[in-house]
Order: sequence, then C-alpha cells, then structure tokens
Amino acid sequence: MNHPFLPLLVMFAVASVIVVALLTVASLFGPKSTNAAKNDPFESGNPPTGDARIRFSVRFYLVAMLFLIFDLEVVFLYPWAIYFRHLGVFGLIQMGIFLVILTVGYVYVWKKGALEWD
Amino acid sequence: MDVNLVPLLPAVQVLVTALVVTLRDLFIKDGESRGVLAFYSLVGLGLAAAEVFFLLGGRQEGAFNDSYMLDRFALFFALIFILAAALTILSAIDYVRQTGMREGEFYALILFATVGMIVMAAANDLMVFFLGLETMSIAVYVLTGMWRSNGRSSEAAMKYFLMGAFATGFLLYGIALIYGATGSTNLAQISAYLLDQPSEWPVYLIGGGFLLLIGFAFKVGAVPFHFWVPDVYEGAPTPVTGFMSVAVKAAAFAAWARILLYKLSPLDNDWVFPLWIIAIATMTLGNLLAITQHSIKRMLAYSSIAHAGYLLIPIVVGVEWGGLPLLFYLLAYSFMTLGAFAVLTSMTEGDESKDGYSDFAGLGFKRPFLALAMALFMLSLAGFPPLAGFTGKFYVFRSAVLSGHLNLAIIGVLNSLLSVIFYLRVIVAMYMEEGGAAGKSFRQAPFVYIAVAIALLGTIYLGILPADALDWSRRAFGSLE
Amino acid sequence: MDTASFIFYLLATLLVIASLLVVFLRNVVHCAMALVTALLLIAVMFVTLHAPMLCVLQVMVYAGAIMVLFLFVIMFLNPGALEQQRGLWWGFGTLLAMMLAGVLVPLVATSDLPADPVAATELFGSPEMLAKSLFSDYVLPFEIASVLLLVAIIGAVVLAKREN
Amino acid sequence: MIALHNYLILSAVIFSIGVIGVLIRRNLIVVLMSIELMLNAVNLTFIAFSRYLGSTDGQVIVFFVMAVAAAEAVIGLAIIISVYRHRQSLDPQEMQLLKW
Amino acid sequence: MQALLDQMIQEGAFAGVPKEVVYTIAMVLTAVVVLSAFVAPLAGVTSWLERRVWARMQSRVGPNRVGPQGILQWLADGIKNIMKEDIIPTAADQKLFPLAPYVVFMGFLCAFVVIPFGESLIVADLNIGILYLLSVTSLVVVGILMAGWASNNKWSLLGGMRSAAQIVSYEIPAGLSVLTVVFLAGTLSMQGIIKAQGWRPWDWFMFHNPFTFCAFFLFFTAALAEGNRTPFDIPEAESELVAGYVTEYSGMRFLFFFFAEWGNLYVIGAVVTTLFMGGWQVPPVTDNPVLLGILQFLTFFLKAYFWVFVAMWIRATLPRVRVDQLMGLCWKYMVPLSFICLLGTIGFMFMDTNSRRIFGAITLGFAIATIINFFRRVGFQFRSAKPEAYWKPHI
Repeated sequence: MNHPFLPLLVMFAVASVIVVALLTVASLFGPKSTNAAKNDPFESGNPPTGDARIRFSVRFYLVAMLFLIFDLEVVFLYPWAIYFRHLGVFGLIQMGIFLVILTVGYVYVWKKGALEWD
Repeated sequence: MDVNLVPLLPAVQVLVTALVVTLRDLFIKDGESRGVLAFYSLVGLGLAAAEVFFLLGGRQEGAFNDSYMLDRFALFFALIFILAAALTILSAIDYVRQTGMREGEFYALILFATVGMIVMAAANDLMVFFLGLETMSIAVYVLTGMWRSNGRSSEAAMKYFLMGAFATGFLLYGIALIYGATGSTNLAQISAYLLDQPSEWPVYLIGGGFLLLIGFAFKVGAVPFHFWVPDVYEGAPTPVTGFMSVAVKAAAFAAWARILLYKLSPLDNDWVFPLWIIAIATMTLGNLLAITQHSIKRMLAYSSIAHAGYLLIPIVVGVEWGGLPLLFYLLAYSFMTLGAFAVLTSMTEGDESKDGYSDFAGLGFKRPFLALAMALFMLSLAGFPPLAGFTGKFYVFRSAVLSGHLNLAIIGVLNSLLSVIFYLRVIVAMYMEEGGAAGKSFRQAPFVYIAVAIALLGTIYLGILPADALDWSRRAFGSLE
Repeated sequence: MDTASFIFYLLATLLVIASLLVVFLRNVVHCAMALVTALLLIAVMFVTLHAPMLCVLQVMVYAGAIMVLFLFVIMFLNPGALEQQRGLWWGFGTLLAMMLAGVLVPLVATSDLPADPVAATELFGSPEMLAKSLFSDYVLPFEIASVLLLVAIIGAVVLAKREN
Repeated sequence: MIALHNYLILSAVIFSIGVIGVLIRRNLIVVLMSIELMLNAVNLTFIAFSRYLGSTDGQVIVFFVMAVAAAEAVIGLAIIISVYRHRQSLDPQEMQLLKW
Repeated sequence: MQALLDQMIQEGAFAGVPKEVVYTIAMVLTAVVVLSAFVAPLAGVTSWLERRVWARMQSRVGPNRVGPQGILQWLADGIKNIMKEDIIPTAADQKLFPLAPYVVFMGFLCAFVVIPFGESLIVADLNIGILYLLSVTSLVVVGILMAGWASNNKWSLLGGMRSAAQIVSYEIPAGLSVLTVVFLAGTLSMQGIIKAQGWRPWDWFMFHNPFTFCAFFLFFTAALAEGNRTPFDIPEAESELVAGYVTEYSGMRFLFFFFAEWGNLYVIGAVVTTLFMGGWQVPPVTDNPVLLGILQFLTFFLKAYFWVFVAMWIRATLPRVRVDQLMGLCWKYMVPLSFICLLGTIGFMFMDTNSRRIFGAITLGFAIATIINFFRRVGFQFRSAKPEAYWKPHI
C-alpha cells in the first residue's frame, strides 16, 4: 500500500478535481451567448477560407523521426550513466561503439540536409 | 562477463564496411561516379568471407555468455549471406544507376541487412535473434521501397512492411510466452529446461512455440501466410527481389533450424503434423499458381514459395535426417535463384523492368550467354540433373524417404514434375520465339555478366561435384550439438 | 476485493475500452488519442508491476515520441475524410480476431502459473538493477539496437525526404 | 494479490484487439497503430512475467522492444509517406498495382 | 514527509486511526495545499512579476492598480477569466478541444510531484525522479498537438505543429545535459542529485568542471525553448500566428494554458537549481528540523526564482529567433555541444579529485569574474546616464 507512486496518484486525483471544479464554476458564472461569428474559426477578422486542416511539410516528420531516434539513444544512456561507476572502461567501450554507430547516423542526416529547415 | 570478440569478426567486418560506405557516400558530390562504393562493399564482403574461412579452421566459440554462437552452422550461413549480398551488389551496379536509386544507401542497406542475417544465424538467444531479425527486416523494407519514382516499389514496401510487422508481433508474443515458461531467453537455458522436465511443460510454452512458428512461416512465405510474397517480389527492385528470395529466406530458415528444429526439438511432436500440411500446401500452391503467371518475375516469386515448401520437408523430417539436405538445398537454391534474378536484372530497360515471357522471346539469339545461363538456372530450379537443383532435391526427398515420410517425398516429386511446365516455358520463349526485349551486352553491364557467371559456376559445380558441399553441410549442422 | 485488485480491474477495464476505441473509432486523430491513453494506462500497469523505470520510459518513448511522430504524419497527410465502415468485412475481421483471442486466452489462463509475485526487494525494477542487467547480460542486443536505429534513420531519410 | 494469469489474459485480449485493427482497418496509419498496440500487449506480458518470476530480464527485453517499435514506426510512417506521394490515398484497397 | 508522519504516529498523534488512512489523508491534504496555496499563487505572482519586470526594463510602469503594487493583479485576472464565456467553435473537434488544456495543465502539475523544496519537503522522492520530469514534459507535446488540431484553425494548427516540433527537438539537448549531472551523481533521484552536491558553490555541479558549466547553459536554453519562452516563442509569435495553438481558446481554458506556462517557468528554475546549483543545501547552522526546513525551502525557492527572473530578463531583452534558426540552433549546435559536454564530463570522472578541483576553481573564477564585470558595466551605465526612475521601483 505504501507505494512510492501513490502520492502521484493522489496529486493527479486532486488536480483533476480542482480543474473540473474550476471549469464548472466558470461555466456557471460565464455568459452563454452564441452567434455565428463567435463560433467561426478566427482568421484575423477575415471570413475563414478553405479547410483549416492544411497539409504540412515532410520536415516535421523528419524532425520527429530524429527526435525519436535520439530520444531512444538518450534513454539507453540513462541507465548506463547511473551504472557507469561499476562498469569502468568496459562500459566506456560498450557505449563508445553505440555512440559511434549513432554518430554516423547523425552525420548522415546532417549531410543529407535533413536538419535544414527550409 | 566473458568478452570474446573473435566470433563477432565477420559481422563486425560487414558492419564496418556498411558504415564506411555510408560515410564515403556523403562526401561524393552529386553527379560524380559512385562506383567506388560498390568496390568498397565488395572488398568488405570479400574480407568477411576470408574471415569466415579463417574461423572455419579454428575453434568455434560463443561470445557474450554464449548468446552468440559462431559455430560451423552460423559460418555456413554467413557464407550464403555474404555470397548473396555480393552477387546482389554486382548485379545491381548498373541497375541502380539506371533507375536513379541512391547508390550509397542501396549498398549500405544491403550490407546492414547482411549484418542482421549473420546475427540471426548465430543467435543463441531469442533477444539477439529478434534484434538481428529486425535489423534485417527493416533494411529490406527500405530496399523494397527504394525505387521512389516507381509507385509499385513503395506499395510493395508497404505491403511487406505491414505483413512483416504483423508477423513480428506474433513472433514477439511467442518469445514472451517462452520467456515466461522458462525464465530465460537464452536458447541453451531453454533447451536445458525442456530436457530437464520432459512433458511437464505449461500449455503456454507450447503456445509460444506455435506463435514462433507462425512468425517464421510469415517470414519464409509458407502457405497460409504467403499472400504477400508475389506482390512484394514483383514490386521490389529486381536485385532486391533476388536478395529477398535468397538471403532473407535463408536467414529465416537458419533461425528456424536452430531455434525450432534444434533447440526446441522436444516440442516437436506438437507441430510435425501442422508443418506437414503446410509443407505440402506450400509447394503445391506455389507450383500451381506459378503456371498461371505471365511475368517471369512473378513466376519466380511463386516458384520461391514452392521452394520454401521443398525446404520445409527437411524441417518436417526432423533433426536426425533433415539437417544436411536443408543446408545443402539452401546453398544450391541460392546460386540458381540469384543467377536467375541477375539475368532478370540485366533485362531492365530504363525505368521499365522487362520481365514478361514475351520480353524474353528470342533472347537465345540476341544474348546467347545470358540465355544459356538462364536456361541452366531454370533447369536447375526444375531439378534436372546434373545441376545443383537436382542434387539438392535428391537429398531432400531422400531424407523424407529414409525417415519414413514417403508421402512427402512422392508429393515433392510430383510437384517437381509440375514445375517443369513453367520453367521450360522460359526456355521455349528464349529459343523458339522471336521479338522481345534486347537485354544488355557485356559492354553495357559487365558486372551483371560477372554475377551470372559466378552463379552459373556454382550451380554447375554443386550439381557435378557436390561431395565437398555435402560434407560441409553435414558438419555445419553437426556443430549445433 | 482489496485495493490492489480494485486498481487492477479498473485499469484493465479502461485499457480494454481504450484499445477498442483505437480500433473502432473512425477519426484517425481520435484513434491516436485513444492509443495515447492506452499506452499511458499500460505505463500505470507497469508501476503496479514494480517497473517504474519502464513506466517512465513507456511514457517518454511511446506516448511522448512515437505518438508525436504518428500525429505529425497524420497532420502531414491529413486524410480528412472519415473512413467508411463496412459491415461485412469488419464483422469478419472481428470474428477472426475473436477466434484468436479464444485460442490465446485459454492458453494463458492456466492454473499452473505463479499466483503470487516473487517478493520484490527494494531494488527490483530500479534503474540500477536494470542497468546492471542491460550492461552485463544484454550487451550484444544493446549494440545491435544501435545498428537497428541507424538503419531506421537512413531508411527514413531515403524514403521520406524529397530529392533535392 | 492479483494472480499472474489476470495480467496475461488482459494482454492476450489487447493483443487480439490489435489484430482486429490490422485485419479490419483500411487506413494504413490506424493499421500501424494497431500493430503498436500489439507490441504493447506483448510488453505487458513481459513485464508481468518478469515480476512473477522475479527476473529483471523481462524489463530489459521491453527496453529493446521499445527500440524495435520505434524503428518500425519510423520506417512504417516513411513508407506510408512515400506511398501517399504516389497514390494520394491511404486506403490499401485503392492501390491499383498490387491487389491487397 | 513520511518520516515526520511516522514519528507522529509513533508518538500517538492519531491513535485509533489505521495507518493507511492517515497516510492517504495526509497526502490529499498536502496535494491540496501544494496546489492551491503554492502552485496557483506562484504561477499568478510570476505572471504579475513578469509584467512588472518587463515594464520596468522598457521604462514603463506595468500593472500597479490591484492591491499594493498591483500584486493582486493575477487574482483579478483569474476571476475575470472565470466570468468569461467558454467558447467552443462549431468547427472545432467537440471532444478533443475541451480536453487539450486539461492535458497540458496536468502535465505541468505532475512535474511538481518530484521537486525537492527541502530535505523532507518533497511529495514523492521517486528513484527515477529526473526521468519522470522529462517524460512528463514530453507528454505536454501531445496536449499541444491536440489543441492545435482540435481548434480547426490554421493559426492553431501551424502553431501547435511548430510548438511540438520545437519542444521535441529541444528535449534532446536538455536530456543530454541532464545526463552530465546524472553521471556525476550516479542516481536519477532528485534528492540523490542534491545530496551529491554541497552548499558551497564549488560543491555545485555547475562548477564541477568547465563542461558541466557549459551543460548548465545548454540546459537552461533548452528549457526556455521547451517552455516556448522568448527568444524561442515562435509558436506564439503574435505577429505571425496570432496566438498559436491557443488562438481559439477563451475563458478558463485559455487561462489553463497560461497558468501552465508561467508555472512551468518556476519548474525550469527548480530543475536548474536541483541539478546544477545544489538545490536546498544550506550551511549547517542549526539543529532544529523546522528551522532547517524553512531555511532549506527559502534557499531553494530563491535560487529557483532567480532563474525565473533571468528568464523574464531575457524575454525583455532578446528578439525572437527565426524558425529555421531555431531548429538549426538545436540540431546543429546544441546537440553536438551537449554531446561534447557529456564526453568531457566522462573524461573528468577519470581525473583525480585534486586536479579536478583546480578546473572547478577555474570555472568558478571565470563565472565570478563575469558577474563582477557585468556589475562594473552596469555601474558605468548608471554613472553616465543617471536614470532617476531606476531607483523608484514602487511607482
């Protein structure tokens, strides 16, 4: 029962209650007058044109892809960092190989221009 | 912690080559020749092959707590993979330029896939195997979709990827259940557990074995899970198709042989019957559908399904008789299939792959060498003596007979007879019809000719003088003990 | 019913609902959000199974990175139109998968499974223990994983980046 | 305490739900998400086993499964993008060249 | 917390009540107190202070009407927002649109769980503390994308996408710079990291060696970018994108986003303090646990708030960077740099303590020299310009 994550759960529950309470209060006090103009998407006062769900450039995908791969790299580095003292030079070599291989990926991406934002 | 790095040598060699090729490619300007990359790749593969031979002579050891065993079995397969990679690269040099694919990445990905395969064949731990499999699969998915100006290529990649990832799910679930039952992913410990407590296995262990089986069946394209094969093989760039049908299949069979056939053999009784059905269905369906095809590439895809069926026979037969024919047949199959796809590659004109029967019409007069080689590959695939295919089939069916699976042998022979129809059709087209595509001369595509010649030599050699290779196969499988 | 069981059944119910939503909702973005929910619930389950490290990694890698990638691609393609529901095929597929569940569930629902977890020490599931296992028993998979990630980087650039 | 088979049944059910998604959905991205769901169900199995066997191996394996899932997601989505460039559709039924 | 409770239970403070109930009630109470008496005023006062500081730096006055010096401005704003209409546009996604602020807000609140205000003043000292913080941050991205997409507005969608791309990119250098500290501390627990440092500045990780000093700046920069703060506030660049992903929001839901943003500012300060500046470490001046606790809290709070102030200062000083500069800075400079910092720190771990201390001292000396130089320059400005208003902050 005395789980280390229990405070987190409690915090979460309390926060939810507060958020919901605030929203309820707001909806009780706030005015409710709707009209067509208010419900339109905001486009700096112009009448909205076209669909808002425009298509995006593929570079967003490339950034997210890079993030995902490097995030995994960081994720692997964390356990290594806390255990590094016990691993010594052997650990250094292990991680060295890992990092060299991924650095090739980094250089590759850079030279291919996937890091350019235009 | 034992740190014995010698067994990693071939895999590391190929990996380093791949890294070098990747990096070198970045520093060649657009428009300059990238021929040096293919050269690097071939040299690296050659060195890896030399290392394999060197290691064959020495003592075979495991590394990393025996989670990686580079025994003769693994070395045998490493040779097949290196051979397949080298022939693929050779036959692709002109093709890649012609189709506008990215050369550096193409060679590098072939090499990365090879690394994954070597790891798969040597893996003595389910996690090592799994990661090797994924490295290989992902590289091959990308290779399949690399011909970006061609819509078929990316669709084939899509299909291959979805099927592969779906199969991965099953495979992984199987690994999870086996891990749960035995408390380990190390094959040595798993098999020790199986021998320790005979027949008191929990149900989910057997279930895990079956899930692994499904995963493998997907990867080799055995019948209920074969439907992706023709489309993917047809859509992929031709050299990649050759690589897939040989190396990927061999890698899957290597892992299958080591994991299911050998280490989990105590569970055999449960899956012999389903496998028997799968084997028969795979060869029959593959051959029947191959007859109806109009494209040689697609025909070869179905033929590759059928060959997966033949290769399943030794697996049904079991450890005692199945080892030698499985390995030998894979070797023979590699040569003839790679050769056939190399010829097919040479037929490409510009952006179009000329792979219909009609495109081959009259090739015998235009390009006598290519046509002759193609004819021999077809005959070998059909199982005519004195070619490699015949020897391989002979030993496969012999093992079935000796182990008392006479029915399998009979169906196999009947299937081989059936397959003659569509293999001979190619020869008929080449020598008895006219028109069709021109194919490439030696001057236009010298490397394809070299690849074809190597494959042809192998096919003939294994057919006429199989003794050495048989001996190798026997000792390779024996090293699993 | 004690608290632990209550939490388990609550999580399990929510998880099944979230997974069903992933599969049956018609709007792709809604599916993605349902999947995020399912992944978070699985992360919470990891905590109840004494795997706090895996829990945060699950949130970081799956919910925080993989799902962002999915959302980016959804935004990139913006399929817009809702997928049409097709009664027959949906029913058939569902039936097939239920047959699979019918095989899998009895498989694992046996009584020869340990009923109680091994008494967990303070260290079990801690980052230190995980690191110890990862860097002594799983060195080789770790290195292969780097190759895998490299292949993924190269593949993604090859397939998705526009040629200059 | 909750017995192990509860967790296993749960993950088998989630796995099957993922399979449903792969079989019935026509939107490739959702199919990919269903595959991710399947892998996660397997992760749950691993973690449950690791807890009840008292071995850390299961947790380390999940580490690797995450790496694999990430690589698969990256490649899968890249392939989806390249298919979309040719087809302008995410529906496998509309691929004309290759029959599904 | 736990120790204190255990002691009280032992002394018979809650006789007859089961232990679990006591714990649970204590936790709920703590959570309520933390949320309503600390987090809310903190974010609110920060918003007021930011406007004040910013105004002074631009020779304006800023809000000074509600309460003394306008300090209750945030309450007035809060009440105003509660009275506002909660508009959900017809074109918006009716399910995800209301949910998005909630996700962002929760992600921000969850961060407070692991922030160590004192030796025993922490809601939960998880053994994965810092990773937990990073994972919570990455969850906010989902909320932002949700808001951007659900609004069905071009500004929102573009703002959300940019914001998400920016946050995820800067998470890499942030994670790598945190790693340098994790290396030195050998633990992921927030308390463990603080305990590995001392109260003296030269015991802080910031001045451990030149590389950690560099890592500190990288982390702070990356954290600002993750919080969408100037100079990295492209996603909300009002001249381009109106208000980014919050364009369509109004009333309470709008407030939640901003609440999270200002609160997040403090979280950044707190994390920087924990990782690089010795956290709550105080000189051992007293044995009284209560007094010590207060001292620790004040130390931590002030250190953290100093960085909040720096963030405000930066916002008032620097112009916004362009979007391509933003991504280029992250991927081409900060990622490799943080890698170098990491490798350098590893190198220093193999160095013996004494030689290591020399480098630490040089780093500290450099920092002090910079600060002194800064004040010299400021003094020069004052002397030559004689701006009288500077000395009247109470206007």
